[in-house]
Amino acid sequence: MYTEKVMDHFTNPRNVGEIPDADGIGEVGNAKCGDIMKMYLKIEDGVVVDVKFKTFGCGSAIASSSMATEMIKGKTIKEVLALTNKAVAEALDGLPPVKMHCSVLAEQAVKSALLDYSKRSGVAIPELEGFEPDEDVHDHEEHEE
Amino acid sequence: MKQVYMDNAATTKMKKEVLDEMMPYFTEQYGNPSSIYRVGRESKKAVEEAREKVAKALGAKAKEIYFTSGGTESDNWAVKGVAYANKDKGNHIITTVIEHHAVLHTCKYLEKQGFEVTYLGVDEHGLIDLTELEKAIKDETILISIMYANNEIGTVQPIAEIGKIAKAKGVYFHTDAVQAVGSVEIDLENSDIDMLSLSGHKIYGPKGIGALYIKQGTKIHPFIHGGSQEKNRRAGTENIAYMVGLGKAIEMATADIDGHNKEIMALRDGLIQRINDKIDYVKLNGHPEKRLPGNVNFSFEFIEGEALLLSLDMVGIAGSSGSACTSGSLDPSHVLLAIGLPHEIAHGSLRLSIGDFNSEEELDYVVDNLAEIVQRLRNMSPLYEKVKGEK
Amino acid sequence: MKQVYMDNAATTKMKKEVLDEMMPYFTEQYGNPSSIYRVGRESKKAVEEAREKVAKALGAKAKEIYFTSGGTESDNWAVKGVAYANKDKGNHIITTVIEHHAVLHTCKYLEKQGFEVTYLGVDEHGLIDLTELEKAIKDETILISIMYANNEIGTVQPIAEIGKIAKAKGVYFHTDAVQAVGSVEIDLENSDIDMLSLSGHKIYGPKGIGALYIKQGTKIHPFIHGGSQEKNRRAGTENIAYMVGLGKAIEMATADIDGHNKEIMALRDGLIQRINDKIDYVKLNGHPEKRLPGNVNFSFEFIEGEALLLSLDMVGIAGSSGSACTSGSLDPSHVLLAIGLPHEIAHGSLRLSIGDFNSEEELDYVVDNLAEIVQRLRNMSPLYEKVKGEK
Ligand SMILES: Cc1ncc(COP(=O)(O)O)c(C=O)c1O
Ligand SMILES: Cc1ncc(COP(=O)(O)O)c(C=O)c1O
Ligand code: FES
Ligand code: FES
Repeated sequence: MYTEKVMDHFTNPRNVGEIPDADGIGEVGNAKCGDIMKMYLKIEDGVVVDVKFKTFGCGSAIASSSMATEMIKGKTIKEVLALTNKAVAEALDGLPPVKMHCSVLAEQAVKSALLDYSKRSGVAIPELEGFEPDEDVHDHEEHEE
Repeated sequence: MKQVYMDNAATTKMKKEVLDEMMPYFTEQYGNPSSIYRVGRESKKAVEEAREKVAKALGAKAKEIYFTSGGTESDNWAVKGVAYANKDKGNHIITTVIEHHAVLHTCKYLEKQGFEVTYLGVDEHGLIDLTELEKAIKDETILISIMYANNEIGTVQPIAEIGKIAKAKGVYFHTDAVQAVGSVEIDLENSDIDMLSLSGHKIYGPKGIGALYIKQGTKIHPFIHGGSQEKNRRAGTENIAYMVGLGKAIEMATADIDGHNKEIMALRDGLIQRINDKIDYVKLNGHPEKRLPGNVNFSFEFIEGEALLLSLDMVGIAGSSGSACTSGSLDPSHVLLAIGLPHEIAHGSLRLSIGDFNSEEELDYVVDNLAEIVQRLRNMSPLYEKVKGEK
Repeated sequence: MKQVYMDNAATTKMKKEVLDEMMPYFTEQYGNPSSIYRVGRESKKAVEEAREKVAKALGAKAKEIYFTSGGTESDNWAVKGVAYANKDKGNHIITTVIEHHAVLHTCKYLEKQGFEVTYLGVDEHGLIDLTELEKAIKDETILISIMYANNEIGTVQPIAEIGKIAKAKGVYFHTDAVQAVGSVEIDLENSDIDMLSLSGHKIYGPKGIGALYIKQGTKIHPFIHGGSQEKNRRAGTENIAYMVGLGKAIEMATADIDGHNKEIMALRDGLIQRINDKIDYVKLNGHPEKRLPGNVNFSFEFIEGEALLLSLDMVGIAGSSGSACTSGSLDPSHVLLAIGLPHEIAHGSLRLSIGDFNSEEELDYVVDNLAEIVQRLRNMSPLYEKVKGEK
C-alpha cells in the first residue's frame, strides 16, 4: 500500500522534535480526524535554517511531515511557498488516493508556520494573505451505490 | 523475522484437519450434488454430513441449516429476507449501533427502500439496555437483529434475555454469531433465536462459506434465487469442499468450548495485565467480564492506530485497528464511538485477537515491541508533548 | 468399473494447475486482504492479480470485474441490482423463457415485487427473434437479460445484435455467459454488454466462485451489503483461494479458444453422428450450428430420462436430463418445452456434455452402452410397442 520511500520516512522520520526558540510555529488538522501536524521553523535572513515537526497521525501523515521538512530546509521563504502537497506526495513516490489529504496537511502546516512567522516578525508575506488551513481536508474514497 | 499473528478476529488460519477433509472435493469428488449418478450422490452425501455437523454444533436440526457464501451473506439474507417476507405485517426493524457492517449497511439500504430502523445505543462497555429494547418494539416491528458478540471490543450481549423479549412480543430475532461460535455455548433448540449467522473463516475453516440457521416455520424469502439447492432456499451450485470444511471446523471449534476458552483466556488476561503494567495512558475497551475469550482491545492515547499497525508489522506482528473487515474506510470505528470514546482516543485503538495458534512466548514478544513502539510514536506526537509538559 | 464423466455442463473437474495455484491460500497465505500487515497485503495482491486475469480474458478493465459466490449470485445481482437502482426510470424487464433458473426465478420474484417481465419465446432451435425483442421494448424497459449460450441445448444467441438493439434504445443489457466463457470469444470492451455473469466451476475452476462484469457507469445497487470489499460493491471477506483459482481457470480456458473448440467439436460431431447412426427415433435438440462446442442433447423417443440416467450410471457414465443444476425438480425441462418438444419427448432427453478430460475412446464406450440401454428401456415401454406394431 505504501511505497518504500513512505515507509522509510515513516520508520526513520527526519527532523522530529521541537525548536524551543522557533520563529514560526504552525499547527493544523484536528485530533477528531486523527491527524495533527505541528511545524517549527527557524528563519534567518529569509531562509529556513532549521525545521522540526511533531505529528499525530497515520503512516503517510508522518512520512509527509518528514518529507516536507526535508524539502524546505535551507530554502528561501519564496521557495518554501512554492511547496505543494503534490510535490510532497511525488517526492514520496506517491501516496494512495485515500491518503492524499495527509500531504495536504503537510503543505498547510508549513504555510501556517510561515504565517505565524510573518505575524511575529512583521515580515510581510503577501502570498499568504487570506490563507486559512482547512479544518476538514479529508477526502475519502468514492462510495459507489 | 518472527511473525506473530494476532488478528484472529479478522480471519484465522485454516487447520490442517479441515483442509485434509476438504481435499478430496477438489480432486476426484467433483460431482454436482444435484445429479443422480455416483459422483454426484457422493457429493450430496458429503454436503448433508457437513450440514449435520453444523446442526449438531449448534443444537439445531439439520434441515434448519442453510449454507451461504459467508457471514455477510447470512446477515443480508436474514435481515432482507425477513423484511420483505413480512412487510405486510410491518416495516420496523430494531438493531444496534455496534453491529457489523453486514447488518448495519443492510439496514441502511432497507431504510431507503421504505423500512424504518431503530438503532439501539450501548453503554460504555458495549452492552445494550434491555428496557430500551422493550420500549423500542411497536406494532410494526417485524425483526430484532442483535449481534451475539462484537467483533471489535468482544462484548457479549444478553442473548437469552433478548430472545425472551422478542418471543413475548412475537417479533423475529436474528443474531449475528459470527464471532461467538466456538467461544460461547449455543443451544438453538432451547433458545428463542429464530435466525443465526455464522462464518467459516473465523473458526479455522475456509473463507467464503457460512451458514444461516433458520428456525422451522420462520417466514423468510430466499435471498439468492435460482436452482433448487438448499431445499429451494439458497440457489447456486454447492461449494462442497467448503461445506465439508465448515462442518469439520465447527465440529472442532465446539468439541470442548470450556477447556478451550480457559486456555485462550489465560493468554488474554496475561496480555491485558502486561500492557496495563508496562504502558501508561491506555484504556481497555469492551466489557471487563462479558467479553470474548480472545479479544484484547486497547486505546493508546496520543497516537494513531494505523501508524501503530505499520510499526507492529515491521516487527512481524499482525493486529488491527477499527474493524479489519472494513478498513478500506478511514473513519474511526463506529463501535468505539458508540461506547463513548472521543474521536482521538478511538483513533489510537489496537485490537489484538488471540487464537488457537498463539503462544505465551509470542505475547512476550508483542508486549516488548508494543511498549517500545508506543513510546516512539508518542515522542513524535504533539498531543503527548502537551501532556508531558503538564506533568 | 470404467467411469466416463459426460456432464461437463453441470460442473467440471478442477484442473491440477488451478488447484496448485490455490493451495498456498489454504495454508500460509491466510491473511485478510483488508488488513495492512504483510500477510494481508499479499492476499490483496493475489486478489488483484486474479481480477486482472479475469479482466484480460474478457477484454474488460480490472475495475469492472467483481467477484461473487458463483454464477447464480452474479445473475441475481445483475437483475435485482439494476431493477432496484432504476425503478424510478421504469419497472419493465425483458428476458427469455429459456434462461437458467438463476435469472428466471429472480425475474419471477421481481414480478411479485411490482416489476413487469416479458419472457421472449424461442424458435425450434432455441433462438430468440430480434424483431420480437425490439417490439417488446417500451418506455418503462430498464433491463434486457438474455443468456449467451443455453446450458441444456447449447444454443448461442446473437449477442452482438441484441447488444446493439439495447444500446440504441438506452436499455441495460445483461448476459448470463456462464456456459459461454471458454467456448466463445468475448471482447467486452468492443461490445454493447453492460453486465456479464460467469462461474468458476464450469471452466475447471472451483465451485462457489463467480464474477460479474459491470461496465463502468452502469447504475446498479450492491446486492450483498457490508464491508468495503470489492470497492464497496460486494461485501464479505474475500475467498482468496477461489479468486486465484478462477483467475487461473479463466486464463487457461481462454488461452486458445479456437484450437480448443476444434478438438472438442471433433469429439462432439463424432458422438452426434454415431448416435444418429446407431439409434433410431432420436432427435438432436438445439441449433445445428450455433451451439456450444461440447453440447450434445438428444431426445430418445418412448423412454424417460431418469431411467436412462440411472442405467448409464450403472455402467459408469454420467450424463444429465433436463438441467442438472436444478434436477431436484422432475418437471420436464422448461427449455425443451420452449423449443416445442411435446412433454413425452422432453422427458426422454439426454444431455452429454463433453469436456477437456474426455477422449475419443470414452465416446465409443458411451455409444455402445447407450444403444443397448435405449433398446432395453424401449423394450419395456408401451409407447414403443405401439410404434413397432405400426411398422
Ligand atoms: C460480527 C461479524 N459479522 C459478520 C462478519 C462477516 O463475515 P464474512 O467475512 O464471512 O462475510 C464478520 C467478519 O468479517 C463479523 O466479525
Ligand atoms: C447458464 C447458467 N447460468 C447460471 C448457472 C449458475 O451458476 P452457479 O452454479 O455457479 O451458481 C449455471 C449453472 O449452474 C448455468 O449453466
Ligand atoms: S492522518 Fe488521517 S489518514 Fe493520514
Ligand atoms: S415416472 Fe416416476 S417421476 Fe414420473
